[in-house]
Amino acid sequence: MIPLQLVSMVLVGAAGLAVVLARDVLRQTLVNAIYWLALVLLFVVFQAPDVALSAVAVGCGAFPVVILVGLAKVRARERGRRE
Amino acid sequence: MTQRARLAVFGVGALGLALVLAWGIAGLPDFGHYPGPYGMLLNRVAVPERHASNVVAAVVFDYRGFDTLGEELILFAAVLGVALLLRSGKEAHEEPRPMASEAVRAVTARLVPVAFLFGLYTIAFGPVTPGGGFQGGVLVALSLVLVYLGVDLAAFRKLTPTPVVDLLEGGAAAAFVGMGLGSLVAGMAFLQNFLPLDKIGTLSSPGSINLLNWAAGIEVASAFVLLFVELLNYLEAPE
Amino acid sequence: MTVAPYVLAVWLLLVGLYGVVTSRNLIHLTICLTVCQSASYVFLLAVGYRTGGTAPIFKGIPLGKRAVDPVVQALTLTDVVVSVTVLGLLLALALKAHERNGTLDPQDLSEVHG
Amino acid sequence: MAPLLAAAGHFLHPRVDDLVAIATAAAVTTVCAVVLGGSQHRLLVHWFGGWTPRNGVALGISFSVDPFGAGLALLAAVLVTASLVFSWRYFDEAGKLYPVLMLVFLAGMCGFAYTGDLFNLFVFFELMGVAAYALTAYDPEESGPIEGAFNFAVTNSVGAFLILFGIALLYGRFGALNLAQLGESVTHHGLDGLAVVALALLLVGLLVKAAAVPFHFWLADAHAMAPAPVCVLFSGAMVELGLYGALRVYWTVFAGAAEPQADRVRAVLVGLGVVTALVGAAMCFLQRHLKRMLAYSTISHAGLFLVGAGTLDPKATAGAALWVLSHGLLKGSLFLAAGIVLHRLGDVDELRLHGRGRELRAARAVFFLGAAGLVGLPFVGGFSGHSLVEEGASSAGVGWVSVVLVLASVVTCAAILRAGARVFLGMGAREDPLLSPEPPERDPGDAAGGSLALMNGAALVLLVLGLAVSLVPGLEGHAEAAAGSFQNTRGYAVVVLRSAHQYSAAIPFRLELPPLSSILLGLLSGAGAVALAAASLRPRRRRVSDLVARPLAPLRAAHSGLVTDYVAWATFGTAVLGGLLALLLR
Repeated sequence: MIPLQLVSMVLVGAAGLAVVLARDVLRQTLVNAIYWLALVLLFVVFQAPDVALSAVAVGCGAFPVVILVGLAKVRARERGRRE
Repeated sequence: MTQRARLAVFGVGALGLALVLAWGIAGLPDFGHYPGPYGMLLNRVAVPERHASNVVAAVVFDYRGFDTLGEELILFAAVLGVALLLRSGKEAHEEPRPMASEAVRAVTARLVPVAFLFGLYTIAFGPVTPGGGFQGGVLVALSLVLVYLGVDLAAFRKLTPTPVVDLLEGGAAAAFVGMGLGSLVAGMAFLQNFLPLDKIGTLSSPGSINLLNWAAGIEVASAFVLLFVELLNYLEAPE
Repeated sequence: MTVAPYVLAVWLLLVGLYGVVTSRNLIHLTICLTVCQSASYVFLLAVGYRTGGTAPIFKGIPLGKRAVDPVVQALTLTDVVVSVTVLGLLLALALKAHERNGTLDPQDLSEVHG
Repeated sequence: MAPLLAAAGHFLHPRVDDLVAIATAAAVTTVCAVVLGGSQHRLLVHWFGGWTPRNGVALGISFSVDPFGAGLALLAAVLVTASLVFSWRYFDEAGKLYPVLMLVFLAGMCGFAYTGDLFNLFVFFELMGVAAYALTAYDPEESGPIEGAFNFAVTNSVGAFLILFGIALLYGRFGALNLAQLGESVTHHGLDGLAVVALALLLVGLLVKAAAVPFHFWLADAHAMAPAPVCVLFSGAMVELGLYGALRVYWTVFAGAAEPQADRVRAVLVGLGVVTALVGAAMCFLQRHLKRMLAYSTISHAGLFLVGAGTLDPKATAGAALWVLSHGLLKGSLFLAAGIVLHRLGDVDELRLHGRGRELRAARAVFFLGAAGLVGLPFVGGFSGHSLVEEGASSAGVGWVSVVLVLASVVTCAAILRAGARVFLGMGAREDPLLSPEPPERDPGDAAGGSLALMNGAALVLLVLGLAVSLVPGLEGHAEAAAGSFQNTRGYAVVVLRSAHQYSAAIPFRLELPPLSSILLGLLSGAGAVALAAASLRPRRRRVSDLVARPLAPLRAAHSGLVTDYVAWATFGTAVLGGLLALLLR
């Protein structure tokens, strides 16, 4: 095993825990994007560029967009209810 | 259950599950010593037989192309499901957004085509280099969402008229199935290659892999666009 | 160290499950579920890895060179698509639940029971 | 080759009309019937992309269709057709998505039943799942269906992850995904720790779909909240497919290696089935919400099927298959009857509906005759399956399970009879503190739409088909032959990987009467169910209902509707099942 693999594995493990422990969803979305970046690194050192590319598109593109849109709606609604 | 009871049940379960999994993992070969034979055989035969230098693409679109068909159907069902859930009957009417500054618009206008083309490029060269229908399709859809971020929903929707995207999505998935049935009717196996193979490493080399790759790319891109449109419509809809 | 990637996969699965079980917010729960699913990507890619192997893309590489397993990569691609679709559906469900009940906390929703 | 048409043929454009959808479902039914006919004498194998195996190594994905798989696909297609007929013009404008989702769901079920590849099985598991989650939340303006769908989706996804871990374990060791090839490798290497753990993970993942305790919580939530025509598929086909998948994987991959320890595998599976059957029956009896009551009855029956197939005896497995067939049709007709009640009377609560269903003659007939078929009165419905399971179980040395079989059937049947008597005949007390209170439910359909004649017709056709299962001469012989090939691990591998042509044996036509003891047992169960139903209709004193309710209170409390609880229980159950298998098969 090469050191880079070990480093990326530690990163993924730590970031995964951080995602779960981030209880505020907005913060969690950000941490989740970082987690996916770590996964991308891991996929690259596991010699899986195809998977890495799709992880970039999904983890750092589609997921944040979808979740942030959902959160925006929730916040807008809560603001509307308070008024 | 109280939070404590739930954690207790889960804690015992997680500990047990960890032990069980550890016992299973102990039977695996050491990391880095994948014993084959499936992948090794494909690495040997895929390039000469399928003329696709990206063996992963050959697996996704030919050897295990049927999985990909199932995957396209999953995506299709999910988009239908989201449309079903978020339909509200109310038309989105956007709060007038402060007009995006000239600078933002200019950046958007330059960025969108570049990202869009990069997505298409990723699809096109999938059978040769890393990438392919799925990755490129998501990138294409994301490039179009930039229009929403940079300008507004109306522009995004104008760029992606729902009937057209619907048709593209349905058409691409139907084309995938149709190619399978076509080869069946022609007396071959479902999804069997029916095109001549070309020199390895060129765009036209791997025969029907290209067609399926593009069908998947269009399907994925339009499915994601529909997903984003549904979500954004829901976001902008009045309560 | 030769089992480290497998241990990582188990770790991610359990951590994700822990997040799901303790979650008080449906969107948070959904994201934790994708952490669980990412454990399966790591596991699949790990079992197909070969020390010193290149990516299974024979462009500018002689055929027959030691390469990692292409099949697990294809499986992982499918798996990624599945996780996006499930996330999309769960998020839409969470949004509707919030619309109906004004809360995302699963403990405040108890329409179904017994 | 026909099998793929079924899986592929139902892709349709969203803007499809009801009629086109029904025609497509009917066409798929025909194809499935042809496939079933073709699979009678040999395993049908089709290699996608034309990638036939080389030296026993599979390159591509195969459909490997045997009579059980083909039969389940046919059952699913029949139920989808009936549901689509039932919901003709039932849903409002936006309902155009409904038939398409139903067809995609059918594609998933057919593919799941036909496939011969482990990862492909997972793909179809997810396809079924995604379509089913969306269908559960068909009425997203109510909060019940949304939560039901959410719980369903999360629990099933956890099951899917466990399946993936099992697949990865097997793949990392044996480098194969085809069931037949995995079977050869596992048999060759013997049942070591990795194989046992993989078996446990795959079983758990698939049993989540099959609603075995403690992975069953999602089912009642999803069934109670999904529209009635969708429940028909969940109860009649999807749950049974989960069970089929679990046993298909066991018999093709692990059975060869596990043969010396078959007793212990049997103990685990039968034990799980018994617990599931009893928990389902107890919860069933406590419900006043008609669909939720039927859902728990499905859990109980799924447990009974698991008992039958888990004995690993060919006769009992054949019995379970016949029972699945009649149960699928009968339970389908019962859910449709509940749908008719909801559509015409706007409620599904047993107590509030007291006596209001007198006019609904068809639904009334379905309720009483369906209950008779489910409990297994002699020569109707599940009778033949029930008696085969009993015979097989005693020859496998677990004859005591027939007590459980009778008990669970009696209790679930009594619950259905009790509800039927209250709703359609106006019998019994108007209050019963024993039953779980439920919020009212709204009909998801268009109140003005729908055709009562078609609804009644669909329900009655399913009822008649389901009752007739025990009367078809020679069906038992076919089922036993099918069970024999279902359990033939080596034969399956040889046909799939080396395209050998063994496998077929002419099925002798024989007509034998079931033993007198099963006839008596059937009559006894029927009488018991009527007696129990009558007893539960009488106004009771507080003390008596407390006596029943108190021991069941913890069980009831466990069904909390909280998805976080469900995942905790699923983790716990996985650890228990995995640990048990590990300890026993070590």
